[in-house]
Amino acid sequence: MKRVYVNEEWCLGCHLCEYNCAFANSGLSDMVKALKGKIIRPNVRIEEDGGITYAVSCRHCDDPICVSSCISGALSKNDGTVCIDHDKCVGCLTCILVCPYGCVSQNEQGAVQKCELCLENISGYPACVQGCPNRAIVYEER
Amino acid sequence: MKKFVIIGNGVAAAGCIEGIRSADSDALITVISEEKHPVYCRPLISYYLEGKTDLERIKYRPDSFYSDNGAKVCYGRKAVRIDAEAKKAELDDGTLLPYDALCIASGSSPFVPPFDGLETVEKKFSFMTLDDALELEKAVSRDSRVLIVGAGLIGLKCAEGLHGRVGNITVCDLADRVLSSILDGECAALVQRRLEENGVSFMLSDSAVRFDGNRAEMKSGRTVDFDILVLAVGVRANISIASEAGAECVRGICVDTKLHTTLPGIYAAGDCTEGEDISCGMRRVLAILPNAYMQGRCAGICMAGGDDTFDNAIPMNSIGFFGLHAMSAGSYFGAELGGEMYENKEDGKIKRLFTKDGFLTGFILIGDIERAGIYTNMIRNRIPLSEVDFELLKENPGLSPFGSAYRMSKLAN
Amino acid sequence: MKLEGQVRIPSGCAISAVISREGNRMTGESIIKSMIPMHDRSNGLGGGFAAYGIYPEYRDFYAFHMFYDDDSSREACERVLREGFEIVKAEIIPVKKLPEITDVPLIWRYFITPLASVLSRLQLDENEYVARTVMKINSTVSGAYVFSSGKNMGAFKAVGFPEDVGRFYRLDEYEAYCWTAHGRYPTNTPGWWGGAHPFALLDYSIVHNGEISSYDANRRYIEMFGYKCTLQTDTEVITYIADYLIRRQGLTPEEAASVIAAPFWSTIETKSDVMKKRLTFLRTVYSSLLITGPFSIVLGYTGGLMALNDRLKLRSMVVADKDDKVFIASEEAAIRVMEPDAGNVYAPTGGEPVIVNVKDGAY
Amino acid sequence: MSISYIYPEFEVVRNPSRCIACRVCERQCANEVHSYDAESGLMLSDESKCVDCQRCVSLCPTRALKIVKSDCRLRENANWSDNTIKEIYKQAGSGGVLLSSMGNPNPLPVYWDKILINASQVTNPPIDPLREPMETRVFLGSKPTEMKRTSDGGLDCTLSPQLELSMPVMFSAMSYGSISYNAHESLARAASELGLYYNTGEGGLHEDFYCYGENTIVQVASGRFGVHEEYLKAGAAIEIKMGQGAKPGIGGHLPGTKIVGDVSRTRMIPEGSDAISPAPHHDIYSIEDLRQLVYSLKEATEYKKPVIVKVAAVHNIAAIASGIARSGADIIAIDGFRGGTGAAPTRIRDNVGIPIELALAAVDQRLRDEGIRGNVSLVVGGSIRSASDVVKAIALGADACYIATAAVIALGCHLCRTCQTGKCNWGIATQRPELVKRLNPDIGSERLVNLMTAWRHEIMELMGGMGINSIEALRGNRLMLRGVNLTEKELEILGISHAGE
Repeated sequence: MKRVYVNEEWCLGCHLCEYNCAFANSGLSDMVKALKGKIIRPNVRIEEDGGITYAVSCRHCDDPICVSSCISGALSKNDGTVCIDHDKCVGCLTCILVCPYGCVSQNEQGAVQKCELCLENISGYPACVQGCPNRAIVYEER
Repeated sequence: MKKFVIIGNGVAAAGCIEGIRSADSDALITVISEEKHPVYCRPLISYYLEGKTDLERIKYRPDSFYSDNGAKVCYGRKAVRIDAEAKKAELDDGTLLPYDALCIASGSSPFVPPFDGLETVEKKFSFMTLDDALELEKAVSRDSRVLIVGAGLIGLKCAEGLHGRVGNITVCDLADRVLSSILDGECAALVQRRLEENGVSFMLSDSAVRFDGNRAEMKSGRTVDFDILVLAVGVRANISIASEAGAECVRGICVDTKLHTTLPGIYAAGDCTEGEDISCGMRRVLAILPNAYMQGRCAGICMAGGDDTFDNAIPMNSIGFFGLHAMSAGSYFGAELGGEMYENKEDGKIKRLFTKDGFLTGFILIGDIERAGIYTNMIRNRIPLSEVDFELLKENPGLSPFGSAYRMSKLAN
Repeated sequence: MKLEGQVRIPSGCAISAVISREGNRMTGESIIKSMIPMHDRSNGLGGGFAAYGIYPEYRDFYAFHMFYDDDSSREACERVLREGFEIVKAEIIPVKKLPEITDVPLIWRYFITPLASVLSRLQLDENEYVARTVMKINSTVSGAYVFSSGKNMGAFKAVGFPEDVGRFYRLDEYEAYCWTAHGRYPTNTPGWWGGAHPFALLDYSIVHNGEISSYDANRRYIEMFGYKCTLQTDTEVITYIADYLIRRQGLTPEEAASVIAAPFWSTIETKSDVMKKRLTFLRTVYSSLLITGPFSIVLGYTGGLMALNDRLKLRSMVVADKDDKVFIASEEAAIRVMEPDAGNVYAPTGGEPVIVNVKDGAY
Repeated sequence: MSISYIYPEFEVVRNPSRCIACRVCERQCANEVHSYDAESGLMLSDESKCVDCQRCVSLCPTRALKIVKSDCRLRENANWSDNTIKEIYKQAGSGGVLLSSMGNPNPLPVYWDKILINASQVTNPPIDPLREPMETRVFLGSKPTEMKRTSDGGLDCTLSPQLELSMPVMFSAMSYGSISYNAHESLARAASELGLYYNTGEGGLHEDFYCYGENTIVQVASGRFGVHEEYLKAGAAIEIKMGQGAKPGIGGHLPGTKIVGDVSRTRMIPEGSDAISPAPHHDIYSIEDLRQLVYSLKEATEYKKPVIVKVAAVHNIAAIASGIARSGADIIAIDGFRGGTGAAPTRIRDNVGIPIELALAAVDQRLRDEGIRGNVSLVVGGSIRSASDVVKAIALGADACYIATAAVIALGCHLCRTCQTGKCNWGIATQRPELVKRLNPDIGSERLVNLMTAWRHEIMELMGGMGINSIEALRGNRLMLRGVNLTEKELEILGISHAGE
């Protein structure tokens, strides 16, 4: 199963993944229109540890505790991807309470958002991976 | 072909079905559902009232769930007796269901104290089931005065659900604060304030003692006039069928880490059980959803002969009122019990982290709940504080405090 | 208009050859006729033949065939020859006057042998000395051109269609155990006899159909070893390559073929270790003598011939035999004229040399 | 504060309607051109620090940035150009020798661009490389002039050591120190995957890269940095660097600031000490000394490695090459005056040496005239920019080409020509860890492999067009070239005819 992996050795801390993610999930076709003047809410975040930076996004766990914990059945794992049915999510945030990576967050509407590997959005391929200038985030079998 | 019977049709039952199917693809599964609805999650009923979900979206699983999993559901039926010797469950219509393994997922029921004059109240409701919510919905009107007895999770969520649909809402509770089981005073005050800002009235350290028609007499002597009474005092695990069959029960049905009861072939999962809370080491009824599902699934796997263990239950709650989120998990030990607390308060937000004996044992977050799961995970998985940079972690839940090896194992493998 | 040697002129061609494995002598009649069905492969601007075993009575002497513009160039050339050779016979090559063959130069034949004193002074073997003399005459004696210089063999060529050239030289009166023939389709009209084919040096003669794309790489390499490519033709450079590889480097014809039309590296990979090593060695050491571009050639030498196609077989060439005779031509029709009953007709694959040797003692 | 005589050379043009203030430009600029003003929420720039490396431009996700040449010019003067005047300002201010990087940027003739390649029509068919084999394999090394037979009459197939190349291109010398660890790893891995060679340059070989030894040429330069027995034995060939096209006649100087950590260890000199390569090798003052060094190195490596002698293209290059061809060297590498460098005095870089095209033509012809072309292989470098440059070089007579500038461009270099500052934003010519990591060798090696694969395809297309299906039939095949806009003399030196002839 392909997954998004992080090669922190190559992460430049440029934060482009965050912007590419926010853009890909904005539903808009122009990045400027999507992001200009906005506070972005990406599903991938750069964390820093000393001089080292790395991107963190949903691991799409084998046994995702967010799915087990979801009270509405909005979260499910399909073909290896933990997805959200935004119609069903009521915004109880139990998933945020349980995700060991801190990879689910609240969206502007009060429900949650998380990385869905861009499978359904304009990018169609993880935008963080596609836009990473140094292959610090990759989408591959390991 | 093995036969499995599941008593109950809640989230634990759904987990149980999925657990069985992950280990046994052709066993016969029978589900005894007292409620006439396919599985839904009870906490959603307040969101139903609020309009955030509806009868369609409230379904926990797709309509094809039972047929996809080859489970037969007996709707409106109740299991009345289990013959553990003969391995048979008897239904209220006399049907005898033989089983190879059985799972009791009977959940809990509202606990209603014996109020004087309660019988004189015309419109009184519990707030547990979807049917409760549907009836309540029918009963309320724009100018209804609602009295909710109980300022716990159920009572407050009911209040939020009814907000905007009724004239006024009063919540009373004997405790001195809201959500007394999970929040301390300061945190509770924040939540209470948010509710009050939205028009909910509180009568705390006070409660109804007697009812007379549409009037409640309070312990303090005050009276409250209401049109609708919601009783949300507490819940109790449904253990009778288990205890009558001879299973050991205390406040809930006693189960081990395989969700096995003390009777052969009989498992139990969900709100009706009690097991160890690893955040404090005590046996408790942990009537929360994540546990219900995970227990159900573990029970299902074990019933079908697979191997699974559920041994890291902790209490945890995520609850929000009018946009203010409160999260809590684990246990809080005061200094007198050797506990320590880290606190960070700012402008309508509170973060409290509780540690004891080198472990994070619990936390309360009000307002800023971002990445709370990183703390939860530390409690559930008993990650020693010595292995993390707790100073960093206190400020900023992230992966950095766990060090590079941990991070690499999670992100690069 | 620039002549051959001043400019490089590509051309298309017809070739034909016959050899008797038993060394039986054949007149030129049959080879002349073989060129007739391939008339359209030539355009009248060059035709020629090489014949082996035609001068048995002078077999120990180099037979120089010469074109002269006039008597003064002949005299200049003969002066050069006399400096280093004993001339045992000098004569005009007999020809038949034909309306189709015009602008005939002076055509002479000499049977000569190098003076032993000269050879020992220069410390050269006689072949090397003869080859150098040919280079010298062709590059320095104005109006003189040596177009054949081997022993007991001769090249005959002219501007014209090959069948006319054959009659012009009265080749039906010569008897050879091996004949090669060439008809030329050059892409301009230089009208110079020396530019016709075969090209010959010592007893090596080449008839060639094609235009090699490696020409300048080959030329610039071979010129390091004293050859002077005065004509700028493929045939000339191929002849020098053959002379260099076989006479001077001592390679066998097969080995020479592995240089000229070296197998692809991918083919070499499939060979046995010994072969692989050998072929890799030849390709590496003589890499500049690899010939690319389309060609089919017949290399004549004393006692045999080798026919070879380029590696991709970009030019037609068929082989057939009957009894002691082996036939090679651009088209099967040419073979059928020589021998209607020829069998085993096949087209050798690219780079596969066809080597036919006359049995020992029969030439 | 003194007057700044020099107005910034570039302008940072930021399109405010496109900038989303993501601050990538700020984070990626080691020169600190960009900054974020939290108060206004706007990005600011200080163009005086900009070197036009285009890193920010490349990474800006909304293409809100461009760097343009400032149009603030000094008064026009055909004799005293802007650049000339500014150089005087700089020197008047500093009193120092001007330093530059990469190759000579001046508009001197590029002969490659005045040479055109032939193609087959009618009389000879072009060959389709998609349908027919097309061979680009090359063996570099000395070739015997006499074939020998063994006692049983077979061929004696012994050859002096050869380098086998899958195509006639190699990555030329760039030292570890002048370029980064990751740049070296990229080159090493690409060479290994491609069946080609890269060159350590004069900074030694990092221990991590010994595993790529089969595809490594180890260099011995006048500073002898990092040279020891294992080093010599680790490579597939040894190159003696006598000179470099960008700076013929002078040595090298890698400042102590770049001699850190592994660089110091690999060079075997103390951290922080300047690495100075003298102008001459102090044991080579004439051609016979070179011969001694060639044979010393051969002795040290048991005659298993071909020895390359690299020289800069200078006026009497043909005679020099002839001398080297008789020195025991197996390969001569000639570096033309446009060759790149990590740092060179500007005056030297821009005024010394001759074009590689003329040097190659002269050397190849000279070696042939002397009948010793087979003694050595000829490798040329100094601004080989494309597959067609390679094809032209081979047709002029080279066995293979050396590329370095093209290789670093593939790695991301934007030719801003400020390598000497050590602040390469592309992670190539720097030793700063946070910059070095910008070049992921996975990407770097892949891009080099791509570049070479593309060139190989193009070389094959060009060869096929000429009706040539093996690279050796192109070597020295000058008939395949024609000149345009060249004088009789230039044509004569190049040994080619004018187009139309």
